Amino acid sequence: MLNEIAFLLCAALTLAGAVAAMMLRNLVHCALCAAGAFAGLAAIYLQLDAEFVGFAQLLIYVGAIAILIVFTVLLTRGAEIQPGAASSASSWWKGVPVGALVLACLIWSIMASPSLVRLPSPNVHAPVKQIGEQLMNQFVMPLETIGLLLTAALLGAVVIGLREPRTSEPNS
Amino acid sequence: MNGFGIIKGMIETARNFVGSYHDAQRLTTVQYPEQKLPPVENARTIPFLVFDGDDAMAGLRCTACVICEKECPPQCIYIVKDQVKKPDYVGKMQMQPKVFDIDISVCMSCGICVEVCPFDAIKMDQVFELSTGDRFGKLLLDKHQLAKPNDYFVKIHKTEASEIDVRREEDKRKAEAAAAAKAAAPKSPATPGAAK
Amino acid sequence: MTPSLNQYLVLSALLFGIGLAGALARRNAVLVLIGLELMLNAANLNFIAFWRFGPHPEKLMGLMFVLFSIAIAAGEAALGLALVIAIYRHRRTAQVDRFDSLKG
Amino acid sequence: MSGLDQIFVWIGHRAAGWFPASVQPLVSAVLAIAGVMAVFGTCFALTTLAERKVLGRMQNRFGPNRVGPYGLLQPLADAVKMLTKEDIVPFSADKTLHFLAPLVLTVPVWLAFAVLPFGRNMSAINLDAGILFFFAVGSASELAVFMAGWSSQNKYSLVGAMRAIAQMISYEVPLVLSVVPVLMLAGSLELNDIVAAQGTYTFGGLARWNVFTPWGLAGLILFLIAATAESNRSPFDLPEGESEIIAGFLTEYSGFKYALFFLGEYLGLFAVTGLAVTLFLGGWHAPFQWLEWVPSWFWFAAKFGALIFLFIWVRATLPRLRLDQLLNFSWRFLVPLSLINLLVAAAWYWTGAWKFPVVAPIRWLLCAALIALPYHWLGRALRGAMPPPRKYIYAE
Repeated sequence: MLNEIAFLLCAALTLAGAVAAMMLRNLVHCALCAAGAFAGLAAIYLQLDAEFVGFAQLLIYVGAIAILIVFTVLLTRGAEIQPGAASSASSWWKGVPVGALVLACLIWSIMASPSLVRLPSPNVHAPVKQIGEQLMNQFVMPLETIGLLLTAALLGAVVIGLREPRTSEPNS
Repeated sequence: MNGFGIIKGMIETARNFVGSYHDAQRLTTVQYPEQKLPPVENARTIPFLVFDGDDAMAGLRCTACVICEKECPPQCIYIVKDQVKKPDYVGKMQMQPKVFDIDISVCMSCGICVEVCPFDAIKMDQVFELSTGDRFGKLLLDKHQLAKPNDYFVKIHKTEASEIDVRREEDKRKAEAAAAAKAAAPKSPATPGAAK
Repeated sequence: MTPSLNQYLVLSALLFGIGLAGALARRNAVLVLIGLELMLNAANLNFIAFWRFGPHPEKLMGLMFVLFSIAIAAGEAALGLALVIAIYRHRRTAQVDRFDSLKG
Repeated sequence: MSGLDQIFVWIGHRAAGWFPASVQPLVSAVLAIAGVMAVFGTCFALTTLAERKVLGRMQNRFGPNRVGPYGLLQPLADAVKMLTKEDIVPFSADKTLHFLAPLVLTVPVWLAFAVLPFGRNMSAINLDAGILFFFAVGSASELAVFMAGWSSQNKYSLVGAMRAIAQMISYEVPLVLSVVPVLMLAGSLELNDIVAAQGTYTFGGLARWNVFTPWGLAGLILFLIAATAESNRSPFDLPEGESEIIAGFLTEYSGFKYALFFLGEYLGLFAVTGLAVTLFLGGWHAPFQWLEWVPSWFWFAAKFGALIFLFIWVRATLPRLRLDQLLNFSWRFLVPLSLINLLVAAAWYWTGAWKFPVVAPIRWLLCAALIALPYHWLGRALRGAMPPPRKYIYAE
């Protein structure tokens, strides 16, 4: 019962955050609501006994990605409500039906599948030590790849973000 | 070596920290309401009116010449002349102020009134605890509040006051001598001016 | 009673739907990225839920997937946002429907 | 020994014992929370006072000594002043975010205390991934600072918030990286395990704390520098540099909300200090074996107090950095050095297997050289990267 209530609270927080992040007009509000949604998801991970992933989610999504988004919003002057913002409401007809359609498909298949009504296996425990050992044995290849990927992403982001030196442009 | 400067700085602050507990030389702070530093002779805050003798209003040196009122840059002095004259220290009849007010919330302590006063009647004070709860009434000082005896002036500005006193003594003596000579010279009939 | 697998999956589907709708409907590039992140998170939630309710939770497969996916999401966000900023410098806008020509 | 040592644990058990068994976990959790909040709340009050007094003494002043004997009631006076002030919200401010920001800063910081072991058997919860939890809840403070700065609709607030975020992101990296060697050598993310790993004594009964190893010493210094920056303290107090941007992101805050920010910043400092004690200074262990009879929580408190004093001392000594110096210092000096420190920790681990006479000093010196040389070179490179000293034309 307590678990159920906790789940509903976290789910409500997540969904409310997600909806707000997609609907609000002020981009900073959107970014902060998205951070709220990410935090709600972290709580749900914790409830699912995935401590490590929950904390990692909090650390990376709330601590890093939300901040990055906020920074970008400020750097692109997105916080100001543009005059064209009203017209963006007119593009809801593109997004919402597609989203609703996909959602309906997913929900239908989830509900239709009888094998999914199952209870969790008892006493699941994911000790950090075991995660670490797995990362170093079975998943060492993906781990190295991720390391390489992140380094490449870091360098790429720096290169893209670098302001190119002002060269004299003849036609501008 | 990198970081060595930081360590040197930290040793310095640590020396202050320890030193301030056993070395009274380091703690130069004066615990104000209980302890006060003796004021320096040249310190000045607001003007006051000097008087001679015991009666403040009778001995006021001010002659209501309104030079200070005219010269005061922020115009904080307000003077009304009295009709009744009174003799000054050499016995000459002089005007006297009926009203002499200084708005010390406006006064900027420049001391120009002191510079221009030909009678050494207005001098700079050293009082500084002037705060009051009444912004409009209590900061407008009248001549009764401004009048302070010459002894006080001597106490706070010793050099200047003694110089002035010497000068005034001399003036007085000269005036007396002149009066005596005047009284002595024409032995004959009446000299109404000297009798007075 | 504890929540069942279905509930987690429905939550995840809702999140995915919201993210998809938002990413398609909103025109600001940053919001599109937030929508993408929400969809990614929905997938992560599925992984965790299936790991927790699956027959072999001690193998930590789902957890590993999510860990890697979070790492990739971080890289993706950094790169995506760097791109948004770079484009903003050229076009002075962050609206995706204005990024319609290849020529800078 | 164990009587006084475990007195708080015992009190907690007895108090929880009065309740029915079904709610006992809840009661003991509430008791732990109440204990932590009471102790660190008091600690906050005392630190604000101590900071002002110590700063005063270091500048040859008295510091506050008016309220109560020796100024001891000053925090009370401050609290009364803070709480009775008018709570001003700017007209154009984003009211919701302006209200939420102090809460978002303060609440997660309290959570961080949950995993710190304050004494033997004295941590509120034993989390498997304790360190990760600590850093995860700490990451919310950046968002809070941003919310405060942006919602105030004041350019000083916004500049302060941007500076704060740039600084926090830059220094979070060395902060976490300097912790990693400890985790590597202890083989656990759980703080109690890390304390236990430092619990043995070597020759002469000297404790085997991490700070007595080359990588531990370097790690502690790196950690403390990064922690100073993370908690926005001088000399890294650019976000609140009052001579430049008024009070940074705090400009538009007053009264209770300002007090909450103040509380949050100090609690953040306490949490990080507690973590430094736990990771590098042996947690609640005594420095010498013959001092083991002193209660464990006393040792924690003593080390904690010493580090807080160190922070105040540094604040009294060093002037504020410039923003480019700040970021260069992090990315060009602290981050590479903490990465090299990882290698040093690995070297320390592998040389632990060496077997020949007088191995201990050789091993120590080797590892110390491994970290000292990069320190020297990086420092010189950093100095080279800085603009040369300013030349004054007229003043000389």
